[in-house]
Amino acid sequence: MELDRESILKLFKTMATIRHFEERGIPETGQRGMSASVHSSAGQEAVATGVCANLTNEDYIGSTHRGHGHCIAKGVDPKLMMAELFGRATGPNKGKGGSMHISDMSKGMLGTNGVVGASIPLAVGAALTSKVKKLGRVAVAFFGDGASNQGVLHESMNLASVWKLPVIFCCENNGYAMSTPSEYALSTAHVADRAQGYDMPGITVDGMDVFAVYDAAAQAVARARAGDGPSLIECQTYRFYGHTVFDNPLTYRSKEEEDHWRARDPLKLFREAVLPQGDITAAELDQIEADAEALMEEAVKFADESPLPEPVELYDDVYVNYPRELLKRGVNMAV
Amino acid sequence: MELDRESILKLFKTMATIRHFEERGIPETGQRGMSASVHSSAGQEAVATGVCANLTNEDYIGSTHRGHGHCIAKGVDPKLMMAELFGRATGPNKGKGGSMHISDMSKGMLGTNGVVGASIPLAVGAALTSKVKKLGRVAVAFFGDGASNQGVLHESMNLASVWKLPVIFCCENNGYAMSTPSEYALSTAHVADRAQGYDMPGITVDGMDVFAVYDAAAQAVARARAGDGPSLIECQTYRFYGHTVFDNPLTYRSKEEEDHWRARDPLKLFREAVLPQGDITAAELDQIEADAEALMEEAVKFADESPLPEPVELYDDVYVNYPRELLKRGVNMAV
Amino acid sequence: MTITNQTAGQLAGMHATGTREIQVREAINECLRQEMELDENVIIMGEEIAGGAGRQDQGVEDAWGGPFRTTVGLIQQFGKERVLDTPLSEAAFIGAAIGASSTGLRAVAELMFVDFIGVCMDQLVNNAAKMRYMFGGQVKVPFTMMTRIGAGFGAAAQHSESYYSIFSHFPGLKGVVPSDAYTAKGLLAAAIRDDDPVVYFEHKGLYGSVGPVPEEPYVLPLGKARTVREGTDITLVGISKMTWVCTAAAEELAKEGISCEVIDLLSVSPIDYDHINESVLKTHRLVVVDEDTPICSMASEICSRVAEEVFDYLDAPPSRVTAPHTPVPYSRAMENEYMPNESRVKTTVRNLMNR
Amino acid sequence: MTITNQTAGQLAGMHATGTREIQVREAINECLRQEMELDENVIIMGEEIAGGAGRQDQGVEDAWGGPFRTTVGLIQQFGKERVLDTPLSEAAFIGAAIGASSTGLRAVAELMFVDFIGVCMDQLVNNAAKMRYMFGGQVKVPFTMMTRIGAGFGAAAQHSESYYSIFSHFPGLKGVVPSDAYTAKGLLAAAIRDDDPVVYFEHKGLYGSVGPVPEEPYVLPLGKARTVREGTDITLVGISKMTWVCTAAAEELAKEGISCEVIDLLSVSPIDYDHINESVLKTHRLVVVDEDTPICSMASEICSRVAEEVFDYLDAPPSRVTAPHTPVPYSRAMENEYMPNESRVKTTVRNLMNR
Ligand SMILES: Cc1ncc(C[n+]2csc(CCOP(=O)(O)OP(=O)(O)O)c2C)c(N)n1
Ligand SMILES: Cc1ncc(C[n+]2csc(CCOP(=O)(O)OP(=O)(O)O)c2C)c(N)n1
Ligand SMILES: [Mg+2]
Ligand SMILES: [Mg+2]
Repeated sequence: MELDRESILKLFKTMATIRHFEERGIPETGQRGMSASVHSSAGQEAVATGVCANLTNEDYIGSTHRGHGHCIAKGVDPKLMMAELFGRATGPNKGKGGSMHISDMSKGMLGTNGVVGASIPLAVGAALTSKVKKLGRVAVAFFGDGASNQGVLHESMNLASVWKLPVIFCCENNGYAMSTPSEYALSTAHVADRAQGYDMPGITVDGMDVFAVYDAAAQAVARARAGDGPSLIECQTYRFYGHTVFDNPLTYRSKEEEDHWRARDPLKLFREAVLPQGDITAAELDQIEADAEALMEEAVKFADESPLPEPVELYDDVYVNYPRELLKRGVNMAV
Repeated sequence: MELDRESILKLFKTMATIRHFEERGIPETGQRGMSASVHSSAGQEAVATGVCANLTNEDYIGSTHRGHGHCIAKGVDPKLMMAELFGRATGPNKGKGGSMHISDMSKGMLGTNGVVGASIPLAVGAALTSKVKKLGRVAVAFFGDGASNQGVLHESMNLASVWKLPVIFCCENNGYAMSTPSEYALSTAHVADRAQGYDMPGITVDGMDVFAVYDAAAQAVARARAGDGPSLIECQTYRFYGHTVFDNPLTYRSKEEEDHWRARDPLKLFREAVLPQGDITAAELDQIEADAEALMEEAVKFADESPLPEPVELYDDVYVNYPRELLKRGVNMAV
Repeated sequence: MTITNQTAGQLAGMHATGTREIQVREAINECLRQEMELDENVIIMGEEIAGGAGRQDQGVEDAWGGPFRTTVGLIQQFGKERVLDTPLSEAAFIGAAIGASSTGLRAVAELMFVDFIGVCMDQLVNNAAKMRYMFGGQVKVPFTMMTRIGAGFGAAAQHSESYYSIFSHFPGLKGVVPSDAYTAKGLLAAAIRDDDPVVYFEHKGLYGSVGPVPEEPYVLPLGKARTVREGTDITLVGISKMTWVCTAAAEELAKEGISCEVIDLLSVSPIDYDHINESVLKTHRLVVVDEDTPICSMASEICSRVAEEVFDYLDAPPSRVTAPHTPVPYSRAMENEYMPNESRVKTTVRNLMNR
Repeated sequence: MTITNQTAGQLAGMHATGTREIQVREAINECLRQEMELDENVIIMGEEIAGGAGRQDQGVEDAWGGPFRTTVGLIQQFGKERVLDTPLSEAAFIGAAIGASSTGLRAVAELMFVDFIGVCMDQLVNNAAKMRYMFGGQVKVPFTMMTRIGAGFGAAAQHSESYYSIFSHFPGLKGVVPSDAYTAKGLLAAAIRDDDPVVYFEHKGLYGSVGPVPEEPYVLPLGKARTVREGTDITLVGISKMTWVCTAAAEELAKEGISCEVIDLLSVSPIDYDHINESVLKTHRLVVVDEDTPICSMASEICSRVAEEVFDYLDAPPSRVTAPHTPVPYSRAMENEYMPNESRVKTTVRNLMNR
């Protein structure tokens, strides 16, 4: 790791922004009655942050249902994201997508995705674009431990390997798929062990340590950019809250386990790693956190003040050019 | 391997029956205009034979589009199979299935299958039945090298491992999926290497050597019956003919390669392994082959003399009890 | 006539004794418990079916017991061999349930939301639906797939669909769409006991709906619709939750002097064409209210059959109130207009009456 | 009037110059070649797309060039980066083609037979069809999926289906069903150049069919049907190969004095309702001839729309000639009766004329 001071502070800023987005945005979304399918990535900030710090604006990522962190780390504006969660017309998806579909093509963000595993081949396809058009871009497919057991991952890893595509498969192993522990559902101790069956490097890293994630991703990205093909990175991490706001995680995991992981909070680990070196001060980090908090205040305000979409907009963007009339032909709509 | 003389002869008989079924049955089917989707397993006889020799009538197998050998090895009557290929009412599937769907539930034969990989979870399910009902049965899922890249295999191996099911995953790696070489499409040198990612034993064996296959399967079956869970066996084999009768394999593979494998014909290897031991004579084996040939004569005759299904039978067996009228309601059928 | 859950139950032939008011969620749970008690070949599997409760030995106290708590308590009663949490691998476990059902078990598998059918549809379409046919009748596949439909929760385009029509399209499958606690229990029992593969569609918006349900096990017939409100001017066919949109509209239209007959479809395969035709013979008008999108839909199917089979009796075009041909939007501002509602039904009925 | 391929071409507005008689198979191949020449962003992938020819360096001489030789020669001309053989992994490569199409390429992917859609449908339905919508219009997905339909070859229940209706059901997808060499080329070009995902359905029974095709590239409009035979008594709508079953029946019915108008649907999404309605306004009768099974089908959809939209002009029930609600049987003895044929169409038409 040869990160400069500014880059190091940026890592913290990204993590703090994600944390505050989740801590503030999710309850606020709930209060506005839109929390049906919103998943907090609090606890997992180091993964999105460490990986995306290796990417440029032109690189691509495919994300999951738990994707706010990926969005923020890839540069999507949290204010716009908040508007999207609130169902406002100013969201990047104009209120059509919500938490599980936030996307920003201008940032190479190919969407959070509500179907587990479904975004993986999209990232592979983006990597194919890069290869065919010789763009030098890489793509990252984020997915969970639960997603590791979806067939499409297996197919995608094989395909990416056969075609030597510049793609990084990044598993966020947070120990659970809903209430199902990865120890139960995964027939291998480490998802990374499966990499070998696809002739690609596989590594398991501490997903609470943003520097460890950064380093692993740096290697994989370098390999991809060099045209040497895909890699698999498994990040061991933890979600601090339930699967959504509707479940109580203590019905399926222990307080001790939660405490253990809370003690390894990535923001805390960051402070513990960085402050002793003397280069960066606690006050600086506190300020970054305060700024992140303030940004969320702004974001909530922006979202609340943004207009809702017009009901008739529901007919737009199904196809590129298409008359609204045909989409409602004969179904007796009111708008 | 501690096989007795009778069992050894039985292995040869099964292989010879498969070979002659393919050599005779496929052209005959073609002459009757029904060859659209018939796949010869000639060359691969040792796999079906060696594996199924470890199974009882109660055990289950799930098979592929190239499944005549599996059927015969599992005890399905070749005469009935021929009738099925000819589209006759006397086929085990009453002419409704044809080559790609031959099944015989009385023999635990859960069907050849036209969708690559699709029968794999069926075998897993049969193994589940055995486990839940404590029947002591095992199930074998046959699949090709092409099928190795289907997502459902990955999911099924993981599931079987998690549930410790008595199932054997048997890959017949014949080097090609249609014209696509496994070297191109598979990102691993040996399919068996992937076993490790599912916490199960994986072994690659010479699929032209029926004794090698038998031994590997014996171990896997013993493990399954003991309740220790699934195994993966990769058999390296070769199909002597094209994918179907419509392709010329020399457009995608070399004569030298074909010659190499022809020299390793499983029936020939059998003779070379067994005859020097003196216990079994060439004449005996010749007789077995002659009997198999004669059986096919009979089978063709039986099939030709069998009635075709009545057209109206097309309405039967969609559901368990269902009036034909409802299935053709309002669609203006002639029968 | 106002339709209460009570009268809906009566119309469907409610049992007299041992009947309590319970939620749809509870009715489903009770049915599963009873069917598992009655037949040891019944097993159930899916993601979160046991949930945390599968690990009581590890000190886990309570459990999800299904993402919507429909399977709560089953693992305690029937154990891990019959109540199986699965990895997130629908193609494998739904395929395995089909394989198990064709070899002696009666497996129930849950697909968490019908929106995800695309990851496992091959198993349903090419195995479950066709095995018996391709095998020439050698096998029965008494498999039940439970899944969820329905919009209205701000869950956007991948968690809100009502894809029953595509299942109805495939020969070999059956499908049911219960609309209240009574039908939820009776049709689930029917699905499980039936020897063919049946898809059971639960509407997310009905779980909390309370209605009278007999304690003892009972079976409602597959392939039968029911009339939940009688009328003479127009026939409204509702599917799942849309039945109650129809009855609510009917009630208000009654005040305007329009008498609507409301049919609760209950089964999307087989479809009870006769029941619908009979009503149209009386009313001469039809509106199908379907939460799904319109093209090649259940609404198309019913309208086309009525148009063909009772053509001479129709006084107005067979019509539909459905979602438009668009995915489900996230923002409530749009989603509220997307779903069929009372007001759209009323307007449509009025227009048809005034032609 | 006898319909030849020539007149069919003329009816569709045939180009005057540079026209030769070629097979559907060749028309497809020519179109792919031209579109790849015109736009370097067009790539094509699938199982056996190159086939053996992908390994010429290994001394392999000839090639499959697609299981039905529709992609022959492409790899020689465009190389391995644009003509990609894939592993047997439809979910991954179709998903990748969608991902590629949303990031600057115009990817064409082949699903060998439509029967296999269940292994990869999620990518089509939840990504290709919905991305633009869910993303609020931020992305275009100019993706083409080529696939095959059609029974009649003794290929049984998993290799003979004609599942276009389920694709039509999903908002966000488009779909075309060419019926001859001319439409095969023009609609494929349209599909590839269109900025939305389009499914292109090739009928296995049409590959060898010869017809006039202009040499230069041309584009037929998506969403438009064409009239291939004019008539006054009844409208027959044919889909893909069924169009020619309709014209053959029409020719014979003409001898009996029944004048059939035959419409070639060409597009299953969007559906050209106006074109059909206009014909029915003239003929007052409709039969849809659809090779697919009947429930929630293209036939249901068209019959229901006509019943609704031109209700007052109908003199007979809108009817269908389709496959029955069963899987495709293997034995020719049954398969021959399974598919719609001339004689069934004629009987149906006669019955409707004599009501
Ligand atoms: C194909 C599919 N099956 C099931 C679901 C329901 N579901 C949503 S999230 C989830 C668990 C995902 O677990 P994991 O991949 O570990 O991600 P995490 O939630 O832990 O971030 C499930 C089962 C889904 N969205 N898609
Ligand atoms: C899901 C699916 N995709 C494609 C096909 C078309 N297809 C039939 S057999 C075959 C090749 C299978 O290769 P392999 O698994 O190695 O079996 P083999 O033919 O060599 O026995 C293909 C691509 C299919 N039947 N099913
Ligand atoms: Mg997880
Ligand atoms: Mg092979």
